[in-house]
Amino acid sequence: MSIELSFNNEIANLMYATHGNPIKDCLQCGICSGTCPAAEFMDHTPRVIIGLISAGYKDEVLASNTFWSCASCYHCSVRCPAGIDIADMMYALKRYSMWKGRHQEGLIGPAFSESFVKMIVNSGRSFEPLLAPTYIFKNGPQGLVQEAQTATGLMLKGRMPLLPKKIKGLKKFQNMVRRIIPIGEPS
Amino acid sequence: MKQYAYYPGCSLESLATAYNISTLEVAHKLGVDLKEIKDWNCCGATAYFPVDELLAHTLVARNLALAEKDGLSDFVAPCSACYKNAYFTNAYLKKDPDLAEHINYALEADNLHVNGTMKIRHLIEVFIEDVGLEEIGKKITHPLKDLRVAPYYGCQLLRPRKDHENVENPQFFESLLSALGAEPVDYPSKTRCCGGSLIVTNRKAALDMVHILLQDAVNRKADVIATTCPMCNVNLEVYQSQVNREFGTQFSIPVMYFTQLMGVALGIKPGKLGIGKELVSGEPVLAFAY
Amino acid sequence: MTEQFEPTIIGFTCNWCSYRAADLAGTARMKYAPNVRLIRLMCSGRLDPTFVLRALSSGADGVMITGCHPGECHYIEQNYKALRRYLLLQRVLKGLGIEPERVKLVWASAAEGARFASETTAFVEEIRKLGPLNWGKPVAELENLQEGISKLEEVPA
Amino acid sequence: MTAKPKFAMYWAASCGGCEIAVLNTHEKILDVDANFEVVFWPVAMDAKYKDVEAMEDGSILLTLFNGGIRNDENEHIARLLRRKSKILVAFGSCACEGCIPGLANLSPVGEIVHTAFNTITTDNPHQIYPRTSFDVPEGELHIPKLLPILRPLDQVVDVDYYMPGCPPESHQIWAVVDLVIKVIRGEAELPPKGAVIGAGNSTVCDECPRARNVKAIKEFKRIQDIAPVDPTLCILEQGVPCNGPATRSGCDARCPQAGAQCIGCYGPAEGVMDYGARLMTAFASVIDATTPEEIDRILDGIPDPVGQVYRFNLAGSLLKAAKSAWIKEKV
Amino acid sequence: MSERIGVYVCHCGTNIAGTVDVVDVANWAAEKLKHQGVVIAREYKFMCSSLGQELIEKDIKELGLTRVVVAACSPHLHEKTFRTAAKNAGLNPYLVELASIREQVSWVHTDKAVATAKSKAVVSGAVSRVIENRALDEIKVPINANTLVVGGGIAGIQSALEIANAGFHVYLVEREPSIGGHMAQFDKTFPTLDCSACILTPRMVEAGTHPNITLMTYSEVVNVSGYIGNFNVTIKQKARCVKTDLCTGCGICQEKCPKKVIDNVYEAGLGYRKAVYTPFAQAVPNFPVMDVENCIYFKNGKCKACEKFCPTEAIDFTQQDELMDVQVGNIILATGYDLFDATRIPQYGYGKLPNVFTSLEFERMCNAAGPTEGKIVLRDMKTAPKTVVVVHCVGSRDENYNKYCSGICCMQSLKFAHLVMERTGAEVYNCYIDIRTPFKDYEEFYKRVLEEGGHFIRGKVAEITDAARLPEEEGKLIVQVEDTLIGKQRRIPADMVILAAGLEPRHDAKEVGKLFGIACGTSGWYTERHPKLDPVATMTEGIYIVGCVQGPKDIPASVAQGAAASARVLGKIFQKEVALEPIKASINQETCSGCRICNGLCPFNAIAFIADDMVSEINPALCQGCGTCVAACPAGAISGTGFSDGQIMAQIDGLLFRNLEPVEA
Repeated sequence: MSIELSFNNEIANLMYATHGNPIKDCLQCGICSGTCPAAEFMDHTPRVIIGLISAGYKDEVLASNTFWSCASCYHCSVRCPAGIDIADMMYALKRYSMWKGRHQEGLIGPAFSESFVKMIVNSGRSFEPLLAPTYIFKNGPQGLVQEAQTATGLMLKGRMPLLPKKIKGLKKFQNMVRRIIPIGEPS
Repeated sequence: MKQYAYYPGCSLESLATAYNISTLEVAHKLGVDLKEIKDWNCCGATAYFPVDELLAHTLVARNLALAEKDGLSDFVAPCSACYKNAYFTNAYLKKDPDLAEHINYALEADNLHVNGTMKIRHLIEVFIEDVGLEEIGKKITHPLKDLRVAPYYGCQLLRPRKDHENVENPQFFESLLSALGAEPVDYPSKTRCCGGSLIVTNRKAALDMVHILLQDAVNRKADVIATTCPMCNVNLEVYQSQVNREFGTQFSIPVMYFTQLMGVALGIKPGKLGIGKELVSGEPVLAFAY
Repeated sequence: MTEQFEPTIIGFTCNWCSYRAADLAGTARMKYAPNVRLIRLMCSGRLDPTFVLRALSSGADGVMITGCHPGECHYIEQNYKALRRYLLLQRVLKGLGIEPERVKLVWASAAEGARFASETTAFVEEIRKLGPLNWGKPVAELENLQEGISKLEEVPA
Repeated sequence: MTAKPKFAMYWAASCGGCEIAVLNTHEKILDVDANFEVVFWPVAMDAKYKDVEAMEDGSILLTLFNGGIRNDENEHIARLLRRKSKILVAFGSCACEGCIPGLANLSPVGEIVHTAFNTITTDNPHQIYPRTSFDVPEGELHIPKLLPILRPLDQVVDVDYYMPGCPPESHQIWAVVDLVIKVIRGEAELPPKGAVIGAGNSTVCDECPRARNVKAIKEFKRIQDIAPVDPTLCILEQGVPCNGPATRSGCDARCPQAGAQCIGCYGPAEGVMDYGARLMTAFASVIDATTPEEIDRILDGIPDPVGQVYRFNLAGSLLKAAKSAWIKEKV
Repeated sequence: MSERIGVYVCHCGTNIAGTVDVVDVANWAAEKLKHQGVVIAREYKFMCSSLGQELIEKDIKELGLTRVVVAACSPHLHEKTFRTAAKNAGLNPYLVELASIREQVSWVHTDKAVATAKSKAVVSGAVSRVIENRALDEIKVPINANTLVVGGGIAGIQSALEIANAGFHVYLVEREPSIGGHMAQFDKTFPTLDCSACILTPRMVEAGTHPNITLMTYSEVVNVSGYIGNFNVTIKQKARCVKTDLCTGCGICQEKCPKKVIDNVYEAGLGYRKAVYTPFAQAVPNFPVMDVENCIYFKNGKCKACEKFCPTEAIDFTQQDELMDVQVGNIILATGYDLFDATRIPQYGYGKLPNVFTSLEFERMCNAAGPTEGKIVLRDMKTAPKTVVVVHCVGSRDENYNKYCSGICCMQSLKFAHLVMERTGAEVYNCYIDIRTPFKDYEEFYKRVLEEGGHFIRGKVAEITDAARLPEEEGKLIVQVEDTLIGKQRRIPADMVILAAGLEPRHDAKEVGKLFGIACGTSGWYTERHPKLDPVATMTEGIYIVGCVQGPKDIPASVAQGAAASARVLGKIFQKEVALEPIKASINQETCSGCRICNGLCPFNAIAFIADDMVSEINPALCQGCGTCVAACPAGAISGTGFSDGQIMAQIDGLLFRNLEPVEA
């Protein structure tokens, strides 16, 4: 027999280190959403998301851009009167939607995170210069121009090494990663 | 002399080289011995957690393990994001044995083992707590007289830790600036997020946040914004032009690493502090010192 | 022989919380292991380690000490004193070669009849696993003695 | 003149300190000779067991028996002297409660033998162990057999009085001998059987001159770890586990007066069933903490709890006494 | 002599007999425990029935029983019943022992054989124990008819008046120069909006002039000893520097005093007072006190203006603090609450942003006798606000500060909203999590404020800044909050913000609690004997708690508790004496070594150390009988009645059948 986990518990289970911090305790006071610097860019405020989770509205939650708009500034987390680490919960939601492969169209976040991790797995280091341009097109043509200007500016200031660094013990490093997530042999 | 395990983090090797060199210069001047961790890896900033929490912790743990292996007690990160990651992974390792077990299983593959016994410090803590403001004050040769500095704490230096003397209105950065002879500016958004982690994924939101910060700092007549984190720095500095374009503003306020300001006050040559690498020139700041 | 070992356990309860918990377990007709025989004290703070030693030395295989939850003591804070004695007593028992698990401290409020019942049953099981109180394996000691003595005998001249 | 009453003293499993303590009564020792006929005292004079066996039962008035029962010889003489004596006194901590030799009860006897004859500090290349009997041209020689555990005198024979201390204070010894002399002269009454003589009813603190307050200990330390030790303040209050509060008075608080903590050689106070239990509550009571973690941290300051609370009393303790009974049944 | 014991096994219908072979148990006891002195063992359908009791009484009389064991239900049910029965038959009630074979055996076990065996053990334990029982007599102590009331707020005043009016004497002790407490600072009281002063002042005056009340203001309790009926209380009368017997309260000294001091207590920092002052016009008593911290004379030895002008020469700079002892039988604690310190939430800007006020400040502002004569204005003391935001739950219902709901803030905030609208016509926004209006006419008041046009935003305020982003925000306070009902983050520009700060236990509640031997709960409020059935009594006999010391509550509730406690006190007084359970500990002075280990163990301060004899002593009336000291005495010098070592050791042996005669193998 299998037990049907409530959405609420599914998410809680995704918060490993904080032991599924108590989203059940939410009293819907809204201080998180009142605090959130990115609130106006979210289709649901963080409070609503918690409400939706507790009410089991999985689809609505996965369809929202809220957690992808979270800047992980943890301001909500420190102010929450119920002691909920909301930012951490946003991460959990990101993981959830990535694993389910379900998220709002046209979001950069998911793809970004994925390639960011790929890069790190392949080199052991992250490398902004590579990152940023990959996604400029998402910001439309004039975004491209801006980015280009910024980039050249940085280049001239010698703040953009041309080649990404790699760590020495890369092989072992990747073996280590393999023990947690299945990654293919590095190309 | 006490030795610290130094974890520069990726940005300090590319966009934030200035932070790195100024850090090392100042540390040297103050007799803080920073020993870079051998073959450290990226801590994942804010981009791992969306993929796999355990992996995120493991990658951080690897750096901790490397540092522990050197038998040093303090792990120092100049980047707030790196600091926050290290701080919490370390804390969880201590209080959650089976998390530690999972992680160590993975670390085995790299012949490493982590105990979570390190004390995780942000660079600014080390200067303020270990060296001490008095000590720093003694070594000041070029006080930053009348320089109005907006101290920018950002997020992860303070949060989600709640045990700071005051998470919402901290004062330690201000007191450091005063020790340098500068005039700290009290402005409302010193702990407000700059949107660093959104700059790529949600440019619009990020620029809006940057805009608010710059506006507040400028409204309170700051000559310069001082940062404790490469991410914040890049956001506030590199993207100023884009903010101006987006909101039709004319910001051109220098944004410097606190280590650069310390360096100047300690009489280190600007060149050795990476001053000149910024897009919004820091020259005006130097005028106060020389 | 396969007959399972039925431990004899002495339980100490405080008059205000745990004894009432036992009463509640009764009125609620909860079933639990019959191996524990209770002694009522006014407070877990009354528990003198001598009682435990006496019980163990008079044939009990285990001792269960119960009291109000920390902070809920009828006498304000006396159950903390019980806790301190208990922790030291366990260390001493260990030193004497008696499994410290044979003495267990359980907090149960007057409302926790169910807890009282389940903790009791659980404890009985633990003791059953440990087997009869064996004075730190004296049988082994006797063998050792033979061996020691025999050593005394069979030494080359 | 009528024959002097007979006096005997015997030394079983003990260090001999008790005998020295008797000598420490100085010239008073002569009064013993003056008032008693010393019939058996292996340390002081030559005597044969068979001579004692020859005496008629109850012919010895006073026997001071020191030492615990460790081997079959001890046991034999204990029973013998019991038969022959009117007043049998368990003399000194070993006879009363096992004392230091009693600590051996923590280990199986085989292990003890092994340790004694086969450790790094013992050069025993041929693994030679003593034998309980072997032949010599003159015939077969025997040495006593070790018993499984050491037992205080009263676990073997019926004891009239107990005289604690390691060793008993000389002035106390004299007081007791003096008392018996008075009794002989009909000038005094004997205390009720089973009484503890040559000691007080309270505990060492009663005689300790140190100032004491309400105690709240945040850390237990060894005395050598605190410098300087306050010469006027209660030692326990200074964080050193001092056994004074639970140890019978009578020694004039010698150790605390000399600046060291009491280690408990006078055993439990009047009416106490288990000495260690009293110390456990005593120490537990002064701990100033409420969380198990904190309490455990503080308790770590007592590295050897058993040695701390049962140093002199292990063989006499409730559990070990029960154990000896248990073993008797088994053997 | 050996005891004569009767054992009575109850069937309790089938409750016991259904699972336990009661007959077997009785026979077993009669036979196997004979050597212990069991002379009769009976079983009976219902021991607790009158017939069952008669059975016991009869045996006591006819068989001359000296001990009785009843194997039946839990002692908590019928111990009293059987003890009384014994008493009726002339046997000391404490020589009866109950063996619980229902709650602990028949109801919780199913196997009859096992249950019967366990019952035998329990009975055997009780028999061995009862032999060691000793006859005990209830301790009766006379009740001193005087009462001490600590705290002169409305709750304390109420208690004092109730008792005084009943004709008994009361000592009313108040820390501040005047009684009245927080209520004296308020303007209107919800929900009826009648003027606080109008209803409180008469009570204050009554208390101040009542022949049965000794008013001790500017005083503090420094020591409490004794026990119910016989407390000895030491009170410190702080130096007033004013001879109260000469002072007429004319107020000239205050007039003439040149030293202005910000009044942080009564005026909540909004107004000023002099160095010699009465906190407010209607103060009771109305003679002033000298604030030596600020008095110029005490600073530099000059001035003495007050002395010069005092018509009755009542000023006395040489006055010293005085200690006095009073004897009382009961004590009522009404020490009230502290207001949550709003500066602990920096993001609300209190102390930094001038126009952020606390509820108390606002109360003073509304008060016609207050610093602004009731005008609602900004810090500049003139500009009237056009928009006011009231922030609810400041420091309440919040893991980071206080977890509990402060209860009164909702109604208070509604009152503020009403007053603001009434007096300034400004727009008022209430930012709340939940509006809680549970009591009489409260919800109606909420309705009224809604009708008056108050705005309500459901959301916990995130932060308050003066950093404008939009033109309309210029020069305003901006309150950032999510309007949870529309799911939008809003920034509300306002001229004035009122923080409805929560209630907190007094900063020194813990120490004061120790002084009186009562405990604080997890949130720091004093713990009542029972949260529902005994809310004003405490675990310490003769000490009661009323008003906010027991938890946040409004005026009606405080007054009700004040009255309730005095009823309890009067009850005790009329009893003239109280009976104390004879379960007590006592110290054998012979064997006590004066090690003082027990001294720290008694939370009721029952153990005293007598330095002269170097021994400790227990006050039987203070002792609550927990037995902790008995278990702790390293010299075994402390013994406890009712639960003596002998009784418990015997019971252990009995339970383990060590009391049975050794069977010869």
